Amino acid sequence: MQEDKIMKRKEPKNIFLDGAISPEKIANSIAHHQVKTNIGAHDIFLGQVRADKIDGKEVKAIEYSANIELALKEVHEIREATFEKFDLTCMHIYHSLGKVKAGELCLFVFTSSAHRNEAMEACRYLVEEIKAKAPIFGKEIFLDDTHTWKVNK
Amino acid sequence: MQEDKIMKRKEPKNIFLDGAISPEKIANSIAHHQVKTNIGAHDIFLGQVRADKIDGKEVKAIEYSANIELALKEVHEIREATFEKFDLTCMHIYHSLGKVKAGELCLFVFTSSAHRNEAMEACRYLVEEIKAKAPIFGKEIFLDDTHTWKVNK
Amino acid sequence: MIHIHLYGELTDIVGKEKIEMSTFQSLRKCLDALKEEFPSLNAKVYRVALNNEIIDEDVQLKQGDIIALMPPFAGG
Amino acid sequence: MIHIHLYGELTDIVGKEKIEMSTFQSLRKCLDALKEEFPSLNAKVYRVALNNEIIDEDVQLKQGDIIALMPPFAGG
Repeated sequence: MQEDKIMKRKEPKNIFLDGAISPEKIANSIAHHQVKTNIGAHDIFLGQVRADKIDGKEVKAIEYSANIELALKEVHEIREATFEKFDLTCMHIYHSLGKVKAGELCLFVFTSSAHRNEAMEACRYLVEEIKAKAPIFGKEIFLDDTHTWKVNK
Repeated sequence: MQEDKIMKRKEPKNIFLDGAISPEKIANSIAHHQVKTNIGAHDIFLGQVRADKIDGKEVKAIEYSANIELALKEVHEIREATFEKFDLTCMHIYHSLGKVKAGELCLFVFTSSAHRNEAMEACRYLVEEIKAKAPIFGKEIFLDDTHTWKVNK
Repeated sequence: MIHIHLYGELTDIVGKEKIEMSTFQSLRKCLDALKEEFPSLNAKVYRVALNNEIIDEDVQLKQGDIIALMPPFAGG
Repeated sequence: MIHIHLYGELTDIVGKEKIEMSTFQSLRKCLDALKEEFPSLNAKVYRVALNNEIIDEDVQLKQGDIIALMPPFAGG
Protein backbone atom coordinates (compact mmCIF):
# COMPACT_ATOMS: atom_id res chain seq x y z
CA MET A 1 0.00 0.00 0.00
CA GLN A 2 2.72 2.44 1.03
CA GLU A 3 4.92 1.24 -1.82
CA ASP A 4 2.04 1.60 -4.21
CA LYS A 5 1.58 5.17 -3.05
CA ILE A 6 5.25 5.99 -3.53
CA MET A 7 5.27 4.49 -7.00
CA LYS A 8 2.17 6.40 -8.00
CA ARG A 9 3.81 9.64 -6.96
CA LYS A 10 6.82 9.13 -9.19
CA GLU A 11 5.27 9.45 -12.60
CA PRO A 12 3.43 12.66 -13.53
CA LYS A 13 -0.31 12.06 -13.61
CA ASN A 14 -2.44 13.58 -16.30
CA ILE A 15 -4.52 16.47 -15.00
CA PHE A 16 -6.12 17.55 -18.27
CA LEU A 17 -9.68 16.83 -19.31
CA ASP A 18 -11.34 17.70 -22.56
CA GLY A 19 -13.98 20.40 -21.98
CA ALA A 20 -15.87 21.23 -18.79
CA ILE A 21 -15.60 19.23 -15.55
CA SER A 22 -19.00 17.75 -14.68
CA PRO A 23 -20.58 17.81 -11.20
CA GLU A 24 -21.00 14.03 -11.61
CA LYS A 25 -17.23 13.61 -11.88
CA ILE A 26 -16.88 15.48 -8.60
CA ALA A 27 -19.56 13.32 -6.95
CA ASN A 28 -17.84 10.15 -8.16
CA SER A 29 -14.52 11.35 -6.87
CA ILE A 30 -16.06 12.10 -3.45
CA ALA A 31 -17.81 8.71 -3.38
CA HIS A 32 -14.52 6.91 -4.07
CA HIS A 33 -13.12 8.27 -0.81
CA GLN A 34 -15.78 6.71 1.39
CA VAL A 35 -13.73 3.53 1.75
CA LYS A 36 -10.87 5.55 3.22
CA THR A 37 -12.08 5.71 6.79
CA ASN A 38 -8.97 7.50 8.05
CA ILE A 39 -10.16 10.65 6.25
CA GLY A 40 -11.94 13.23 8.40
CA ALA A 41 -11.93 16.26 6.11
CA HIS A 42 -12.04 17.05 2.41
CA ASP A 43 -11.55 20.39 0.76
CA ILE A 44 -12.62 20.95 -2.83
CA PHE A 45 -11.83 24.01 -4.88
CA LEU A 46 -13.69 24.56 -8.13
CA GLY A 47 -12.90 27.18 -10.74
CA GLN A 48 -15.91 28.28 -12.79
CA VAL A 49 -15.84 30.33 -15.98
CA ARG A 50 -17.33 33.79 -15.42
CA ALA A 51 -19.35 35.70 -18.00
CA ASP A 52 -17.12 38.73 -17.45
CA LYS A 53 -17.90 41.96 -19.25
CA ILE A 54 -14.78 43.43 -20.85
CA ASP A 55 -15.16 46.76 -22.68
CA GLY A 56 -18.88 46.10 -22.96
CA LYS A 57 -18.50 42.61 -24.44
CA GLU A 58 -19.56 39.50 -22.55
CA VAL A 59 -17.42 36.37 -22.27
CA LYS A 60 -19.40 33.31 -23.38
CA ALA A 61 -16.61 30.72 -23.00
CA ILE A 62 -12.93 30.24 -22.33
CA GLU A 63 -10.89 28.03 -24.59
CA TYR A 64 -8.05 26.60 -22.55
CA SER A 65 -4.71 25.52 -23.95
CA ALA A 66 -1.47 24.54 -22.22
CA ASN A 67 2.14 23.65 -22.61
CA ILE A 68 0.99 20.22 -21.62
CA GLU A 69 4.30 18.49 -21.02
CA LEU A 70 5.70 21.34 -18.93
CA ALA A 71 2.40 21.78 -17.08
CA LEU A 72 2.34 18.11 -16.09
CA LYS A 73 5.93 18.37 -14.91
CA GLU A 74 5.20 21.50 -12.88
CA VAL A 75 2.03 20.07 -11.37
CA HIS A 76 3.89 16.88 -10.51
CA GLU A 77 6.43 18.94 -8.58
CA ILE A 78 3.67 20.93 -6.90
CA ARG A 79 2.00 17.65 -5.90
CA GLU A 80 5.20 16.25 -4.41
CA ALA A 81 5.89 19.48 -2.51
CA THR A 82 2.32 19.49 -1.18
CA PHE A 83 2.63 15.90 0.07
CA GLU A 84 5.85 16.96 1.82
CA LYS A 85 4.35 20.06 3.42
CA PHE A 86 0.96 18.68 4.51
CA ASP A 87 -0.22 15.45 6.05
CA LEU A 88 -2.64 14.40 3.32
CA THR A 89 -4.37 11.14 2.59
CA CYS A 90 -4.78 12.02 -1.06
CA MET A 91 -5.10 14.81 -3.58
CA HIS A 92 -6.61 15.13 -7.03
CA ILE A 93 -6.14 17.88 -9.59
CA TYR A 94 -8.02 18.32 -12.87
CA HIS A 95 -7.99 21.18 -15.37
CA SER A 96 -9.96 21.58 -18.55
CA LEU A 97 -8.51 21.96 -22.01
CA GLY A 98 -10.58 23.24 -24.92
CA LYS A 99 -13.81 25.15 -24.63
CA VAL A 100 -15.56 25.66 -21.29
CA LYS A 101 -18.73 27.75 -21.33
CA ALA A 102 -19.56 30.47 -18.80
CA GLY A 103 -21.00 28.76 -15.70
CA GLU A 104 -19.11 25.53 -16.32
CA LEU A 105 -16.20 24.23 -14.28
CA CYS A 106 -12.58 24.34 -15.47
CA LEU A 107 -10.54 23.48 -12.35
CA PHE A 108 -11.10 20.83 -9.68
CA VAL A 109 -8.65 20.54 -6.78
CA PHE A 110 -9.47 17.98 -4.10
CA THR A 111 -7.51 17.35 -0.88
CA SER A 112 -8.27 14.89 1.91
CA SER A 113 -6.76 14.49 5.35
CA ALA A 114 -7.54 13.18 8.82
CA HIS A 115 -8.10 16.78 9.97
CA ARG A 116 -9.54 19.94 8.46
CA ASN A 117 -6.53 22.20 8.88
CA GLU A 118 -4.28 20.10 6.66
CA ALA A 119 -6.95 19.55 4.01
CA MET A 120 -7.84 23.25 3.80
CA GLU A 121 -4.29 24.61 3.93
CA ALA A 122 -3.14 22.13 1.32
CA CYS A 123 -6.02 22.94 -1.01
CA ARG A 124 -5.28 26.64 -0.80
CA TYR A 125 -1.58 26.03 -1.41
CA LEU A 126 -2.29 23.83 -4.42
CA VAL A 127 -4.63 26.32 -6.05
CA GLU A 128 -2.14 29.17 -5.65
CA GLU A 129 0.74 27.05 -6.93
CA ILE A 130 -1.17 25.76 -9.94
CA LYS A 131 -2.27 29.27 -10.90
CA ALA A 132 1.29 30.58 -10.55
CA LYS A 133 3.29 27.74 -12.07
CA ALA A 134 1.24 25.74 -14.57
CA PRO A 135 1.60 27.08 -18.12
CA ILE A 136 -2.10 27.14 -18.97
CA PHE A 137 -3.68 29.81 -21.16
CA GLY A 138 -7.26 30.97 -21.60
CA LYS A 139 -8.75 32.52 -24.69
CA GLU A 140 -11.85 34.43 -23.58
CA ILE A 141 -14.40 34.21 -26.35
CA PHE A 142 -17.05 36.93 -26.48
CA LEU A 143 -20.65 36.58 -27.60
CA ASP A 144 -19.69 38.12 -30.97
CA ASP A 145 -16.92 35.48 -31.40
CA THR A 146 -14.07 37.96 -31.04
CA HIS A 147 -11.62 37.11 -28.26
CA THR A 148 -9.13 38.36 -25.71
CA TRP A 149 -6.61 36.51 -23.54
CA LYS A 150 -7.31 35.84 -19.88
CA VAL A 151 -4.93 37.34 -17.34
CA ASN A 152 -4.94 35.97 -13.78
CA LYS A 153 -5.10 38.45 -10.92
CA MET B 1 -33.43 39.84 -6.85
CA GLN B 2 -31.57 41.86 -4.23
CA GLU B 3 -34.73 42.10 -2.14
CA ASP B 4 -35.25 38.38 -2.47
CA LYS B 5 -31.71 37.80 -1.19
CA ILE B 6 -32.20 40.06 1.81
CA MET B 7 -35.46 38.40 2.72
CA LYS B 8 -33.97 34.96 2.46
CA ARG B 9 -31.22 35.96 4.86
CA LYS B 10 -33.64 37.05 7.54
CA GLU B 11 -35.16 33.76 8.56
CA PRO B 12 -32.90 30.98 9.84
CA LYS B 13 -32.55 28.25 7.22
CA ASN B 14 -32.59 24.63 8.21
CA ILE B 15 -29.13 23.07 8.00
CA PHE B 16 -29.96 19.61 9.33
CA LEU B 17 -30.34 16.49 7.25
CA ASP B 18 -31.31 13.06 8.43
CA GLY B 19 -28.32 10.71 8.13
CA ALA B 20 -25.30 10.96 5.84
CA ILE B 21 -24.90 13.62 3.13
CA SER B 22 -24.72 11.96 -0.29
CA PRO B 23 -22.19 12.82 -3.00
CA GLU B 24 -25.20 13.25 -5.31
CA LYS B 25 -26.53 16.04 -3.12
CA ILE B 26 -23.19 17.79 -3.49
CA ALA B 27 -23.20 17.30 -7.27
CA ASN B 28 -26.75 18.72 -7.48
CA SER B 29 -25.77 21.68 -5.39
CA ILE B 30 -22.77 22.38 -7.65
CA ALA B 31 -24.90 21.97 -10.78
CA HIS B 32 -27.43 24.53 -9.50
CA HIS B 33 -24.69 27.17 -9.50
CA GLN B 34 -23.94 26.89 -13.20
CA VAL B 35 -26.60 29.47 -14.04
CA LYS B 36 -24.82 32.00 -11.82
CA THR B 37 -22.22 33.18 -14.31
CA ASN B 38 -20.80 35.82 -11.99
CA ILE B 39 -19.24 33.03 -9.90
CA GLY B 40 -15.57 32.28 -10.55
CA ALA B 41 -14.68 30.14 -7.54
CA HIS B 42 -16.33 27.63 -5.24
CA ASP B 43 -14.91 26.14 -2.08
CA ILE B 44 -16.45 23.04 -0.55
CA PHE B 45 -15.56 21.61 2.82
CA LEU B 46 -16.74 18.12 3.68
CA GLY B 47 -16.52 16.47 7.07
CA GLN B 48 -16.28 12.67 6.93
CA VAL B 49 -16.70 10.28 9.86
CA ARG B 50 -13.39 8.60 10.73
CA ALA B 51 -13.08 5.02 11.97
CA ASP B 52 -10.94 6.26 14.86
CA LYS B 53 -9.43 3.75 17.27
CA ILE B 54 -10.00 4.77 20.88
CA ASP B 55 -8.51 2.53 23.58
CA GLY B 56 -8.36 -0.29 21.04
CA LYS B 57 -11.98 0.02 19.96
CA GLU B 58 -12.94 1.15 16.48
CA VAL B 59 -15.63 3.75 15.75
CA LYS B 60 -18.18 2.38 13.28
CA ALA B 61 -20.52 5.39 13.23
CA ILE B 62 -21.31 8.71 14.85
CA GLU B 63 -24.84 9.48 15.93
CA TYR B 64 -25.31 13.24 15.78
CA SER B 65 -27.73 15.21 17.89
CA ALA B 66 -28.13 18.94 18.43
CA ASN B 67 -29.86 21.66 20.30
CA ILE B 68 -31.59 22.31 17.01
CA GLU B 69 -33.27 25.59 17.72
CA LEU B 70 -30.14 27.17 19.21
CA ALA B 71 -27.94 25.66 16.49
CA LEU B 72 -30.09 27.18 13.75
CA LYS B 73 -29.98 30.52 15.51
CA GLU B 74 -26.19 30.38 15.89
CA VAL B 75 -25.65 29.27 12.29
CA HIS B 76 -27.96 32.02 11.09
CA GLU B 77 -25.77 34.54 12.90
CA ILE B 78 -22.61 32.95 11.51
CA ARG B 79 -24.12 33.13 8.03
CA GLU B 80 -24.98 36.82 8.38
CA ALA B 81 -21.52 37.63 9.75
CA THR B 82 -19.90 35.73 6.88
CA PHE B 83 -21.92 37.64 4.28
CA GLU B 84 -20.77 40.86 5.99
CA LYS B 85 -17.10 39.85 6.09
CA PHE B 86 -16.71 38.31 2.64
CA ASP B 87 -17.96 39.18 -0.82
CA LEU B 88 -19.88 35.99 -1.53
CA THR B 89 -22.41 35.09 -4.17
CA CYS B 90 -23.90 32.38 -2.01
CA MET B 91 -23.26 29.88 0.77
CA HIS B 92 -24.78 26.60 1.81
CA ILE B 93 -24.38 24.70 5.06
CA TYR B 94 -25.64 21.20 5.86
CA HIS B 95 -25.00 18.99 8.88
CA SER B 96 -26.21 15.48 9.55
CA LEU B 97 -28.40 14.42 12.44
CA GLY B 98 -28.74 10.77 13.42
CA LYS B 99 -26.38 8.00 12.46
CA VAL B 100 -23.55 8.54 9.96
CA LYS B 101 -21.28 5.56 9.29
CA ALA B 102 -17.49 5.76 9.11
CA GLY B 103 -16.56 6.94 5.62
CA GLU B 104 -19.81 8.84 5.16
CA LEU B 105 -20.20 12.63 5.11
CA CYS B 106 -21.65 14.62 8.01
CA LEU B 107 -20.85 18.25 7.14
CA PHE B 108 -21.10 20.12 3.83
CA VAL B 109 -20.08 23.78 3.66
CA PHE B 110 -20.19 25.44 0.24
CA THR B 111 -19.13 29.01 -0.57
CA SER B 112 -19.12 30.75 -3.95
CA SER B 113 -17.65 34.05 -5.04
CA ALA B 114 -16.34 35.88 -8.08
CA HIS B 115 -12.78 35.21 -6.86
CA ARG B 116 -10.99 32.40 -5.09
CA ASN B 117 -9.69 34.34 -2.11
CA GLU B 118 -13.14 35.26 -0.85
CA ALA B 119 -14.58 31.79 -1.44
CA MET B 120 -11.72 30.03 0.35
CA GLU B 121 -11.39 32.45 3.27
CA ALA B 122 -15.14 32.40 3.83
CA CYS B 123 -15.31 28.60 3.74
CA ARG B 124 -12.54 28.33 6.32
CA TYR B 125 -14.21 30.92 8.52
CA LEU B 126 -17.57 29.16 8.32
CA VAL B 127 -16.16 25.76 9.22
CA GLU B 128 -14.31 27.13 12.26
CA GLU B 129 -17.33 29.11 13.41
CA ILE B 130 -19.74 26.20 13.01
CA LYS B 131 -17.41 23.88 14.94
CA ALA B 132 -17.01 26.45 17.73
CA LYS B 133 -20.54 27.79 18.04
CA ALA B 134 -23.13 25.27 16.86
CA PRO B 135 -24.38 23.04 19.70
CA ILE B 136 -24.01 19.73 17.90
CA PHE B 137 -22.99 16.52 19.66
CA GLY B 138 -21.58 13.26 18.38
CA LYS B 139 -21.98 9.84 19.99
CA GLU B 140 -19.15 7.70 18.67
CA ILE B 141 -20.44 4.16 18.41
CA PHE B 142 -17.86 1.36 18.49
CA LEU B 143 -18.00 -1.94 16.63
CA ASP B 144 -19.13 -3.62 19.88
CA ASP B 145 -22.01 -1.09 20.22
CA THR B 146 -20.54 0.64 23.26
CA HIS B 147 -20.03 4.36 22.82
CA THR B 148 -18.10 7.44 23.80
CA TRP B 149 -18.72 11.14 23.09
CA LYS B 150 -16.83 12.97 20.39
CA VAL B 151 -14.67 15.90 21.45
CA ASN B 152 -13.52 18.38 18.78
CA LYS B 153 -9.85 19.30 18.72
CA MET C 1 -41.70 24.12 36.60
CA ILE C 2 -38.32 24.68 34.99
CA HIS C 3 -37.54 22.51 32.00
CA ILE C 4 -34.00 21.20 31.79
CA HIS C 5 -32.83 19.94 28.40
CA LEU C 6 -29.73 17.79 28.39
CA TYR C 7 -27.41 17.15 25.48
CA GLY C 8 -24.64 14.78 24.49
CA GLU C 9 -22.81 13.09 27.30
CA LEU C 10 -25.07 14.72 29.89
CA THR C 11 -27.97 12.55 28.73
CA ASP C 12 -25.92 9.52 29.80
CA ILE C 13 -25.50 10.98 33.28
CA VAL C 14 -29.10 12.03 33.82
CA GLY C 15 -30.53 9.06 31.92
CA LYS C 16 -32.84 11.16 29.78
CA GLU C 17 -32.94 14.23 27.56
CA LYS C 18 -35.46 16.29 29.47
CA ILE C 19 -36.27 16.62 33.14
CA GLU C 20 -38.18 19.13 35.17
CA MET C 21 -37.12 20.92 38.33
CA SER C 22 -39.30 22.76 40.83
CA THR C 23 -36.41 24.82 42.24
CA PHE C 24 -36.43 28.12 40.45
CA GLN C 25 -35.38 31.01 42.66
CA SER C 26 -32.31 31.43 40.45
CA LEU C 27 -30.42 29.67 37.70
CA ARG C 28 -27.57 28.81 40.05
CA LYS C 29 -29.83 27.36 42.69
CA CYS C 30 -31.65 25.33 40.09
CA LEU C 31 -28.39 23.90 38.74
CA ASP C 32 -27.14 23.24 42.28
CA ALA C 33 -30.27 21.21 42.96
CA LEU C 34 -29.70 19.30 39.73
CA LYS C 35 -26.08 18.55 40.64
CA GLU C 36 -27.18 17.33 44.03
CA GLU C 37 -29.47 14.84 42.31
CA PHE C 38 -26.79 13.87 39.73
CA PRO C 39 -23.39 14.36 41.40
CA SER C 40 -21.50 13.20 38.28
CA LEU C 41 -22.47 16.49 36.68
CA ASN C 42 -19.96 18.22 38.97
CA ALA C 43 -17.07 16.76 36.99
CA LYS C 44 -18.47 17.88 33.65
CA VAL C 45 -17.88 20.97 31.54
CA TYR C 46 -20.94 22.40 29.86
CA ARG C 47 -22.42 25.61 28.54
CA VAL C 48 -25.80 26.84 29.70
CA ALA C 49 -28.52 28.39 27.57
CA LEU C 50 -31.63 29.99 29.02
CA ASN C 51 -34.56 30.10 26.60
CA ASN C 52 -32.20 29.70 23.68
CA GLU C 53 -29.65 32.31 24.76
CA ILE C 54 -26.21 31.25 25.93
CA ILE C 55 -25.82 32.66 29.43
CA ASP C 56 -22.85 33.01 31.79
CA GLU C 57 -24.12 34.86 34.84
CA ASP C 58 -26.76 33.91 37.38
CA VAL C 59 -30.30 35.17 36.78
CA GLN C 60 -33.75 34.83 38.29
CA LEU C 61 -35.87 32.11 36.73
CA LYS C 62 -39.56 32.15 35.98
CA GLN C 63 -42.19 29.50 35.47
CA GLY C 64 -41.72 27.64 32.19
CA ASP C 65 -38.11 28.66 31.56
CA ILE C 66 -36.05 26.24 29.50
CA ILE C 67 -32.48 25.61 30.54
CA ALA C 68 -30.20 23.78 28.12
CA LEU C 69 -27.04 22.12 29.42
CA MET C 70 -24.61 21.49 26.61
CA PRO C 71 -21.24 19.73 26.80
CA PRO C 72 -18.44 20.83 24.43
CA PHE C 73 -19.71 21.07 20.86
CA ALA C 74 -18.62 18.37 18.45
CA GLY C 75 -20.10 19.26 15.09
CA GLY C 76 -18.45 18.44 11.80
CA MET D 1 16.70 23.82 -36.78
CA ILE D 2 15.40 25.28 -33.54
CA HIS D 3 11.72 24.64 -32.82
CA ILE D 4 9.79 27.53 -31.35
CA HIS D 5 6.49 26.70 -29.64
CA LEU D 6 4.17 29.62 -29.01
CA TYR D 7 1.36 29.79 -26.48
CA GLY D 8 -1.68 31.90 -25.69
CA GLU D 9 -1.64 35.42 -27.02
CA LEU D 10 1.70 34.85 -28.77
CA THR D 11 0.01 32.51 -31.25
CA ASP D 12 -2.10 35.50 -32.36
CA ILE D 13 1.05 37.52 -33.02
CA VAL D 14 3.00 34.85 -34.87
CA GLY D 15 -0.12 33.41 -36.53
CA LYS D 16 0.71 29.82 -35.62
CA GLU D 17 1.69 27.61 -32.69
CA LYS D 18 5.00 26.32 -33.99
CA ILE D 19 7.68 27.83 -36.17
CA GLU D 20 11.29 26.95 -36.89
CA MET D 21 14.33 29.18 -36.77
CA SER D 22 17.73 28.54 -38.29
CA THR D 23 19.51 31.05 -36.02
CA PHE D 24 20.90 29.09 -33.12
CA GLN D 25 24.21 30.44 -31.88
CA SER D 26 22.48 31.33 -28.60
CA LEU D 27 19.02 31.56 -27.10
CA ARG D 28 19.17 35.35 -27.05
CA LYS D 29 20.23 35.60 -30.68
CA CYS D 30 17.50 33.21 -31.68
CA LEU D 31 14.85 35.23 -29.84
CA ASP D 32 16.23 38.48 -31.28
CA ALA D 33 15.83 37.05 -34.77
CA LEU D 34 12.26 36.04 -33.91
CA LYS D 35 11.44 39.51 -32.61
CA GLU D 36 12.85 41.05 -35.77
CA GLU D 37 10.42 38.93 -37.76
CA PHE D 38 7.51 39.66 -35.40
CA PRO D 39 8.13 43.11 -33.87
CA SER D 40 4.89 42.96 -31.80
CA LEU D 41 6.65 40.41 -29.60
CA ASN D 42 8.78 43.24 -28.19
CA ALA D 43 5.82 44.61 -26.28
CA LYS D 44 4.91 41.25 -24.75
CA VAL D 45 5.84 39.64 -21.46
CA TYR D 46 6.57 35.93 -21.61
CA ARG D 47 8.52 33.20 -19.92
CA VAL D 48 10.92 31.01 -21.85
CA ALA D 49 11.40 27.25 -21.50
CA LEU D 50 14.22 25.37 -23.20
CA ASN D 51 13.47 21.68 -23.70
CA ASN D 52 10.83 21.81 -20.98
CA GLU D 53 12.89 23.70 -18.40
CA ILE D 54 12.04 27.28 -17.54
CA ILE D 55 15.18 29.31 -18.23
CA ASP D 56 16.20 32.88 -17.39
CA GLU D 57 19.77 33.26 -18.65
CA ASP D 58 21.21 33.05 -22.13
CA VAL D 59 22.61 29.67 -23.25
CA GLN D 60 24.05 28.08 -26.35
CA LEU D 61 21.53 26.22 -28.49
CA LYS D 62 21.93 22.97 -30.33
CA GLN D 63 20.18 21.39 -33.27
CA GLY D 64 16.66 20.25 -32.42
CA ASP D 65 16.25 22.33 -29.27
CA ILE D 66 12.67 23.28 -28.39
CA ILE D 67 12.04 26.78 -27.12
CA ALA D 68 8.64 27.53 -25.58
CA LEU D 69 7.47 31.13 -25.29
CA MET D 70 4.71 31.45 -22.74
CA PRO D 71 2.72 34.58 -21.83
CA PRO D 72 1.47 35.00 -18.24
CA PHE D 73 -0.25 31.82 -17.04
CA ALA D 74 -4.02 31.91 -16.73
CA GLY D 75 -5.07 28.54 -15.38
CA GLY D 76 -8.09 28.03 -13.15
